[in-house]
Amino acid sequence: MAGERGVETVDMLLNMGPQHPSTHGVFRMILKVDGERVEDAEAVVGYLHRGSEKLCERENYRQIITLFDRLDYISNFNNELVFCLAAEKLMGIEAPERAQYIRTIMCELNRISSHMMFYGAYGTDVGVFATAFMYGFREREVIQQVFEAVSGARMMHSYIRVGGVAQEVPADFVPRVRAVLSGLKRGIEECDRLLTRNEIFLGRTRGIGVLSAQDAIDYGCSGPVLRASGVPLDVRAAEPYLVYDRFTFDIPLGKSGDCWDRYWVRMEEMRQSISIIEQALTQMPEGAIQTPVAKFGFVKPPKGDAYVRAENPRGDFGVYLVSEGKETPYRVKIRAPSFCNLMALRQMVRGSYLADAVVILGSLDIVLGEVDR
Amino acid sequence: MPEPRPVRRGPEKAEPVAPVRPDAKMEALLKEAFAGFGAAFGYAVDEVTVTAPRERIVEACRLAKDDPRLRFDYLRCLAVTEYGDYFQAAYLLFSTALGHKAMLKTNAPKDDAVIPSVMGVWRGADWHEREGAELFGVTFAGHPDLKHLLLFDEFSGKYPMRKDFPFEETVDWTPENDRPWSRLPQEGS
Amino acid sequence: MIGLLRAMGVTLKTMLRKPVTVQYPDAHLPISPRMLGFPALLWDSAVDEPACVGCKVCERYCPTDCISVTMKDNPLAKEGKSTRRKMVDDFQIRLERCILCGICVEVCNFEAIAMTDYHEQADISRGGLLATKDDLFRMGRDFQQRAGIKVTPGTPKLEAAAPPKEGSA
Amino acid sequence: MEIKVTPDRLWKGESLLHKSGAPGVITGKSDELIAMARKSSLWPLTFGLACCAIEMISTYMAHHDLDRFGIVTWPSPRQSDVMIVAGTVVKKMAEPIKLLYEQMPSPKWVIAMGSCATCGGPYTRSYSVVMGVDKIIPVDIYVPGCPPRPESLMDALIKLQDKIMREGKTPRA
Repeated sequence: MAGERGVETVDMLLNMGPQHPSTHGVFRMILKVDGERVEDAEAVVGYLHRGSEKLCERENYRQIITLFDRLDYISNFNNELVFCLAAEKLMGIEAPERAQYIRTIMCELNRISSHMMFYGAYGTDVGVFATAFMYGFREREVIQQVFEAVSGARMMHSYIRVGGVAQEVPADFVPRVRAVLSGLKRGIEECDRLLTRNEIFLGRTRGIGVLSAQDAIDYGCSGPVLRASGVPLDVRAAEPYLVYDRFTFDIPLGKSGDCWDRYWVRMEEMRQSISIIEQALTQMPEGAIQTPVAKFGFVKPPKGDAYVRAENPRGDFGVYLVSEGKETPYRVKIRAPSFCNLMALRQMVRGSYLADAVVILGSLDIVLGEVDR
Repeated sequence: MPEPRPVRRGPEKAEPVAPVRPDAKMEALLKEAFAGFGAAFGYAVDEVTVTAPRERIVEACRLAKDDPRLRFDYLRCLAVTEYGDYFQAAYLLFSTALGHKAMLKTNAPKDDAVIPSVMGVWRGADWHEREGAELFGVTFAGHPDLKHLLLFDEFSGKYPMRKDFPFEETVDWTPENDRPWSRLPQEGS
Repeated sequence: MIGLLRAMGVTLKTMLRKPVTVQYPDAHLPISPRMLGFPALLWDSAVDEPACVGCKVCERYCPTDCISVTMKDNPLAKEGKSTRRKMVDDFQIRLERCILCGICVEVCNFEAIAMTDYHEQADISRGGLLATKDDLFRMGRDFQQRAGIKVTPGTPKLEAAAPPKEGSA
Repeated sequence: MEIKVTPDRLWKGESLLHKSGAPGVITGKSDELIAMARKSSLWPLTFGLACCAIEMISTYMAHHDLDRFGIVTWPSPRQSDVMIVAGTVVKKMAEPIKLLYEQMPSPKWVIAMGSCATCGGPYTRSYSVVMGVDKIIPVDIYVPGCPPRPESLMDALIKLQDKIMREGKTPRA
């Protein structure tokens, strides 16, 4: 085709990934570029398709928790929680109150650690090579040590059970979490100073990858991506699960739906999570941590289907569970937030500069483990 | 100093929680809205399910989205499930404006596994449908680009999520099937 | 100018801060007492026999099928020295496939298996990652000594926290 | 501070270097010296597949800091020596991994990190997972664990350095 000055131009196809330092895992993007402009983008996923949903059909409810740990491998507690909530919903039971508080605290801590991971990775995407990563991981490591003290594992906890949690928290749990929180407050401030108002960072992210509220809803986006576009949908507030209706917290909303808003929403969410944890620590009652059913793991939900969703760090993580009344579920469908957020990538990347494609992808904060399952 | 083992056998919650039932108002509303569809109604714990015939599923979805009383503008999930001799697609809906939820379902027999695509209603149905098509072999008629999403060409014609697709056998390590290259000096590739 | 000074101030402050790095081969990050390392078999030193009776429950519940167990009659039981009528004949854990979930410990009725703090088990061959019965007892005894676990038949199951493990540093 | 002694089945603390009398002077065969140079600047390819990648990143970061070992990540296979396969290798990813391995210059080493890369781990029964990266490329060190702690990975790297020294000592066939 002839360009403006009568020069013949051809569209170039540019392949990014599956091994690319800035694709956050094994993700492939085929970009159709016209000079520096991206005309179209096609996401190719499936490089980490491990067949978790199929494997769930042969394992019992206790064993499946280990598979759910490995879906969104940055927010393991949240994943376990959703599956356990789904099974509990089908069985019509509820975890004891103390267990619910422990779950809340762990999930919110995990949200912070996940956003810290995002902070580091996003800094790298924008060009602050290792510095942001170093700061993000310094905070993350402290949280992981708490996780290890509670569940015994740094990442794959298998701590939340159907009907409760696996074991009582250690004796020094409350003071320790409080100490971690006060450290985190300082850490978040430091991270904030490093990046948030940085002029180069603003230049790279302001007005880039704008997603309108209408589009975000239409694509089924959720989590910070949706809220950055100004839609106040947070499952913790819209359909309170656990004990979230007892806490007061804000839902940070973006204005324009650009990359900076998505970043800012996450930074604010960390502060909100800290406040939620503080409230939970004060309110946490004594008592049992498991219902009798959780002790032995012989979970057999009655026949039926249920859908449960919860607010993961990446958005609205849902499980559609179909049971036939056996020891293994009949069908588990996982609605992964990154999977749905990634659908909107094409819309956002179109028309932007090539260099911004990485920034936009980074701002979605995808985890391929749950995109591909 | 060993940390004492905290053994706590506190009072356990023995009384069963009252069964969760969906909102009666929602049920009445759905029954009224989907009156002309020949739809069946049911429950999925706390949600009302509406099973519409698959010929009219797009129409039903559009109604669910556009009806001012329902306004289901957010597709939470689209799950395909294989039952005995039919496939079921469940459309899990949510309204961001009104904050309520419902479940729409439709069935397709196995020998004619075609369900009309709802991509025209919610663009978010795109990848869910592609996934259902490659894992279960359900054709979503009208989808613009129904190619492989998660799998690759080797799986063409094979649908791993179906119940008759076997699991792999594990291969344990034995000295015979060990790969001895780790003990050899490196060679150029 | 002020910005420059402020930046220098940040640099100076960061320079004077204590590093968080742990010098690994010499030191180790603190290990939690509950840490899930590779599982190992415990030894009942009162009767001087393994606590495991080879009931295969862990083999059935292992999500990755990494355990294989066989059972035999216990010669000590005939002599009346032991209350265990059966004992473990062979026990293998394929550490390569173990995902450290702790299900085997949870389901064990005899307190015979425990998650140790062993985790640095890299090897140049997959064969080295096949833990035989002897390996497991060696790991288990070492861990038992360090953590001070005593196995007595008939004790209630571990309720909450695993006994503390001797991490370093 | 107590020194953690890891149970080591392979090498029993064999001294690999010949120390001469003068301080700071090491003499050895050229192969050994080359091996020493190689082992002291291992550049792993930044290449994370799944969950283990997070622990791998943790290892590079402040608390563990792999730079101390002369290990610097490199985003291109053309200049890397080590490939740390951190995560599940699925069939769709097998070809790209092979390609990456072939792009790396020799000598090169591969670490299979975590049980997925070693043998499929929790996904051995899955229809789309390669049961161990050693089905497609040669592996030098297997690290068990799911995911291995950063210390396990560092231990594996130290063992790899040992192995490189041993390769330097053994004459090539």
